[in-house]
Amino acid sequence: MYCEIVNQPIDVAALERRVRTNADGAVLTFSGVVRDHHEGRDVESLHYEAYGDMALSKLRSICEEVASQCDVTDIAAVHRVGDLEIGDVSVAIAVAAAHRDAAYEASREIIERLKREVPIWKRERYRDGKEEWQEGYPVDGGR
Amino acid sequence: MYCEIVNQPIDVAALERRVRTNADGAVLTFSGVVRDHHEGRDVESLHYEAYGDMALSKLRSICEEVASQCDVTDIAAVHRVGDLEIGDVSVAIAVAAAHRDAAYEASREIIERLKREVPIWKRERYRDGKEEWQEGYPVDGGR
Amino acid sequence: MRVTVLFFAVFRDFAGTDQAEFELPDGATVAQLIEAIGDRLGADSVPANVAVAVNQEYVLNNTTLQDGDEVALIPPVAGG
Amino acid sequence: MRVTVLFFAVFRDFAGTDQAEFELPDGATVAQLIEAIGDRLGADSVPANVAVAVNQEYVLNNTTLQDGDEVALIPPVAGG
Repeated sequence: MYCEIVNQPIDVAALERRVRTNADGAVLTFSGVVRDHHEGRDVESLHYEAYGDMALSKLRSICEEVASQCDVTDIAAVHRVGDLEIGDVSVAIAVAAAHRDAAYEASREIIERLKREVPIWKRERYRDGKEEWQEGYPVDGGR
Repeated sequence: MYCEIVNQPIDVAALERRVRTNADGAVLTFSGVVRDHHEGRDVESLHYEAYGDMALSKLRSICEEVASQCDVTDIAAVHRVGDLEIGDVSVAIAVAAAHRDAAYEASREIIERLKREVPIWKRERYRDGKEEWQEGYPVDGGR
Repeated sequence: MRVTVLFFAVFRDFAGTDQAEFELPDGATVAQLIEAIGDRLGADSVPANVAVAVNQEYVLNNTTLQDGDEVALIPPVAGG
Repeated sequence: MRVTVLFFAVFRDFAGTDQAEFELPDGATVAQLIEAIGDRLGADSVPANVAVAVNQEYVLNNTTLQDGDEVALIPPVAGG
């Protein structure tokens, strides 16, 4: 298991190599990529901010829980923070499993939980010069 | 759209780069990898055989149909044939989409249909020296 | 009319060849061809779970064949 | 007792600071801290959809705080 919050480009192929073993029949890699549009507005760049230590421990606990629920052999999950350009990978999740069912299930569960639980925020800079914190998911079990 | 049947190693990262555009928020890459075991037997290597032209046209029509059903921007799908070793990638599918729902849905649909419709066969060589054609999925709409 | 039949994978092992020519009456169907294959190469060469492709498209048993068709016997597939 | 409160993202904009110290009576809960934050920094600094983490774990409103706790106000998250 490998989880990290980084402020450098993510090497997706390296993550894939990291999880793959000879016992795996399926490797699934999800990359979240900075899009040039969001809800009809032209996006120029993004800034991601994390509550660093908590973001990492939360990401790790999500991956551990998913690994215990799904029949996977390994997981690597990395989220990038700081300033990102269009086309940059903001998050990558690589899952290896003997069978593809488990790989798809685990990959999907990790990205869904990451988006709802990991304390990371996104500030969008639009082509018209404005900036805004993107509306996110209120965390359950809070106030 | 890029579909190919090849007899050389598949470069998964290249497929991913091929499909990704600035309009995509999600890129999903599935790799099928030769496993060292199958139904309790130790596998040493594999041989894949294809009905070449038909395999390619069937793969392409599956990808086109899935692209028309799911909201994806691009798909690349490659199957390797010939002799493969443990750990080799036998099939890779890269899907790019604005949103992750469509990427997961399309990726899954393509691999499921590929396994049930594309005329490719697998001969397993076991560590005990025996060889066998792996039992596959009878194609619907046949006899 | 004359059609070419292709055998793949385990079917090639059953048939002992990867290709054979068959002479059929005009208007013959896939089902009739299958029978002719069984007669010449043995019933094992056309198991119940065979699918058939004509000119690289899957077809049903009642499809009528044309002179020069490429007919493939497709064993259960195992790609991926 | 004394706790440190961290403000992130849009909450930092609301509060005008990324960190503040609060003095609370022993046995104070998260709910009481939230009230104290609102009193000092304005109700906008603690919107209804805030989640709270104490020492980097999400907690409920009725959680009792300890001296030295690191309390983070967590706006709706938007990773991925």
